[in-house]
Amino acid sequence: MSAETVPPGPRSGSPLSRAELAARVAADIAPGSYVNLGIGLPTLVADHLPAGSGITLHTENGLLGMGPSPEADAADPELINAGKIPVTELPGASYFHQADSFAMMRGGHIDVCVLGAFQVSTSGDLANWSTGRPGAVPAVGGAMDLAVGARRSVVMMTLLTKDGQPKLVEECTLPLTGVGCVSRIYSDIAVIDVGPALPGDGAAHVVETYGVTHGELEELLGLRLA
Amino acid sequence: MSAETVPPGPRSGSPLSRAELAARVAADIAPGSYVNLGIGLPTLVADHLPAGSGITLHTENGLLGMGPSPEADAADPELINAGKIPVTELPGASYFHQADSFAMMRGGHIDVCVLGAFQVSTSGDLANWSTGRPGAVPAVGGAMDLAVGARRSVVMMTLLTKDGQPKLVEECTLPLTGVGCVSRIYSDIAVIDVGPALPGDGAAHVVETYGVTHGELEELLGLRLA
Amino acid sequence: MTVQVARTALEAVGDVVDGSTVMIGGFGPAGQPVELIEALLEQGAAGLVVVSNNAGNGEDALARLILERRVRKIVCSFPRQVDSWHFDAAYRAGEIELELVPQGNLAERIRAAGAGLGGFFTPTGFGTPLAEGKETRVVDGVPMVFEAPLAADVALVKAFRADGVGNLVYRRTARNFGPVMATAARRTVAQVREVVPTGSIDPEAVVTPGIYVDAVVAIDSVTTLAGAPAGAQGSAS
Amino acid sequence: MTVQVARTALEAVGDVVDGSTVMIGGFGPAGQPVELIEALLEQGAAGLVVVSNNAGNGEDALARLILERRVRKIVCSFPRQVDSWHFDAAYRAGEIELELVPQGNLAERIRAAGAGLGGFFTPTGFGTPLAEGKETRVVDGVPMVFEAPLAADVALVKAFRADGVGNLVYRRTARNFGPVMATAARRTVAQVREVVPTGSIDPEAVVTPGIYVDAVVAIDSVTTLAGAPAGAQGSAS
Repeated sequence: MSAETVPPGPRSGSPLSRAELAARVAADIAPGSYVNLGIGLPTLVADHLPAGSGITLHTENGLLGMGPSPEADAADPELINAGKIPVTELPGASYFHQADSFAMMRGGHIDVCVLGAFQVSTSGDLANWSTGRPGAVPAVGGAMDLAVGARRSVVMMTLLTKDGQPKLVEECTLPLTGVGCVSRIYSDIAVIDVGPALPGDGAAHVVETYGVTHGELEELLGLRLA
Repeated sequence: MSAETVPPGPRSGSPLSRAELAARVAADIAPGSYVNLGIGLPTLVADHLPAGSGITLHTENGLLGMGPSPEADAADPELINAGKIPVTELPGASYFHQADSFAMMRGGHIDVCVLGAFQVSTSGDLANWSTGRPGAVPAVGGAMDLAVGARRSVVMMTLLTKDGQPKLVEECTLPLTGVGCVSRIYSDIAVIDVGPALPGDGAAHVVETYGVTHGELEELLGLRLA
Repeated sequence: MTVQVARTALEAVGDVVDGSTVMIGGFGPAGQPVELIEALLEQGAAGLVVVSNNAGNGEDALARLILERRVRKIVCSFPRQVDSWHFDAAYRAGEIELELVPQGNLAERIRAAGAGLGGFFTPTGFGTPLAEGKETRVVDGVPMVFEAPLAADVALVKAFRADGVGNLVYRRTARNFGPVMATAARRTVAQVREVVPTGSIDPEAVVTPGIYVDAVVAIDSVTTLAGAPAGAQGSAS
Repeated sequence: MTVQVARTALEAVGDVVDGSTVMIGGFGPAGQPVELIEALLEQGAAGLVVVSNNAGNGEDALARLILERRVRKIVCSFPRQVDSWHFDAAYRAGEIELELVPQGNLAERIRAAGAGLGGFFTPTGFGTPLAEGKETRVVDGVPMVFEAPLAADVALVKAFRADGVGNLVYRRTARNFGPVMATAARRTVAQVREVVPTGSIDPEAVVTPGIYVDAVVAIDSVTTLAGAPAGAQGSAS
């Protein structure tokens, strides 16, 4: 992977499909990593981790060494992931209770956590648990623990909402999940570095674009990008 | 056991031997209790717990369901008690690590803890870890956790030092192990209730005496006793 | 004290009084002590404070406890689910109070209560609406929030196997909240698939030592404790 | 990351640099990683801060590390023992600094570091000389002391068995500090009696998940990892 800035001029390729995006995220995960994949879109990453990479999946409901979904007739209601979907255990797996599982996350032992998001700010703030709509029933689960716990938390999302609103923003308007916790966004049209570790003036840094130019990206987001 | 005050007049019996004292402590432990016996004198209590009482011994180095010392040739250096003496495991035993073991103690799950002491105050303060001598190498181990952790902490000791100084005092002069944590003292010459739960004016309350009168006890200790 | 090996879930649940705080294990259906909650439904206690990761699914026992308005307040990390309609309705009607706690803070607060600790500082939730009004401090450069211990009167958990002194082992991801909840309640009740003779669980593999367990009941399974008739069934259903 | 299956204790201990904080498991001799400490002796690092329940017995490896003045400071609950003469001499000569910590606070501070917590309030030690100068508060009527997390650069622990991904199980009361220390160090090294093929430790019975372990070495025992020659020995002695 190249960390170089895409030049503002020529567009590169076309927007990534969900599968291509998942493969793009997977390509950045180092062999031997311990990884937690958030529910929803991030779970697709599991299908793109290369065999023999020694990557181990953690699910916060209490399993390290999670394997793929079983055949339907082999599903075990007591062997599920954080999305409550049946999974399997791989050789070398271990089970633990919730306090131990979240200690593992919060203590910085998980190398990479891939999360979905409603909004991410250029300073790495994350909003992914509440739409902020009045009357909505709130629920948070492990989102806040995941956001601040892993050594590296990255977000995987479409860069715009269905009605074209940017999800990468100067400042989040939705209720926060965590402050300054996201370091990179993987999206359908660009990979962008964000967060407190950015060099220079703190402008988000475009790593790659897909089907848009740097200038078009700035216009779509209404942000100056480095 | 009677909780009535011994009348100041007639003496009752003679001082207890170490074995009699251990039996006296054991007689007050309810069937089914979880018990931690401190190192030294309190370990003798184990020999006097009635068979079939369902009393379970905890040792803070990580075992619940501790049994008696093994035959010498069956000693296992990896199966020891807090005094680092080989012990055995009984059916129904469980092992756990130090954080879990001390959580068990601190969380009030141990019913009774029997401790040795250098000094106990009438308000239940305990001093049992440091002689306070200048130049002495300090060591505390689990003493402070045991003192405050159990539902009921009692002390087992001779009531006077070898040179005749009282160990039950108005206020401890040695470095404290815990504040207001001891509720009863079992000694060679008297059983005495102490601590913040005492009724009335807070005078220590004599439960039984052995070979001394109530008046003699007050004189030996230099304290007014109820 | 000695563990009670109950013959029915109702007997195991015992005298839960109105207004009790009840911890209920489980992450979704995995580890949910369904028969114990059903016994609680039957038993009648109301005005309960429930501590549980979720707030019921579909028509399950916890959802019915909420439907019957027996739960005054729920302390929970993830109440809203596609099928949490009974909770949703009660919440929107203002008939149930919700204390929303991040899942890791929920587990750690329960552990703190069981471990006799007075609370802890955690980075989780700092700067979010769930930390509003809470004490904060920076520890080694990381901003943290103070979280208080969370104890209960009763814990209802589901384990896989118990022995005669209450030692528990769990099964797969059904372990989840059971082990911490068992430590944090004045009375802990475990429903299990089987009760085996004391001495037949490996002491190295015990997850919940019997000291934390007050009653066990085998649900739809065989109790093989010495003295108990083979095939003895304990079930609320 | 992937666990290193080392052939010798010296290789497993790796590049411990001068001034490192080193956690050493064990309660007395039970669980003491003797061969790893011997490798540390051979390896040469000095100016160490050692975190350990005891401060060496007789002429054991930890005692010799102190005798050689390689330990600048020890964080410890019970340094003074009948045969802790090397520590006693160093301490009386003012050549080793001692931070005395009640045993339960030691274990919990280590756990807090491994769990990413910023410290906790505990009743243990309140009102005693070991709490002097520390922050206090009353929680639910109980006076408490604030204790900070305690982390390390390296943890040396002794377990019973490891598999190829570093999962550990312990043996009896030798478990003691190993599981918490393994979580609190940037590098954790475990000496074990045997390394078994991945998949042969029951996932329900794993005590230390491999995520916490960076290197394992079988001491005076057989490594049966697929690919390793049967009878391969790893030992510092």
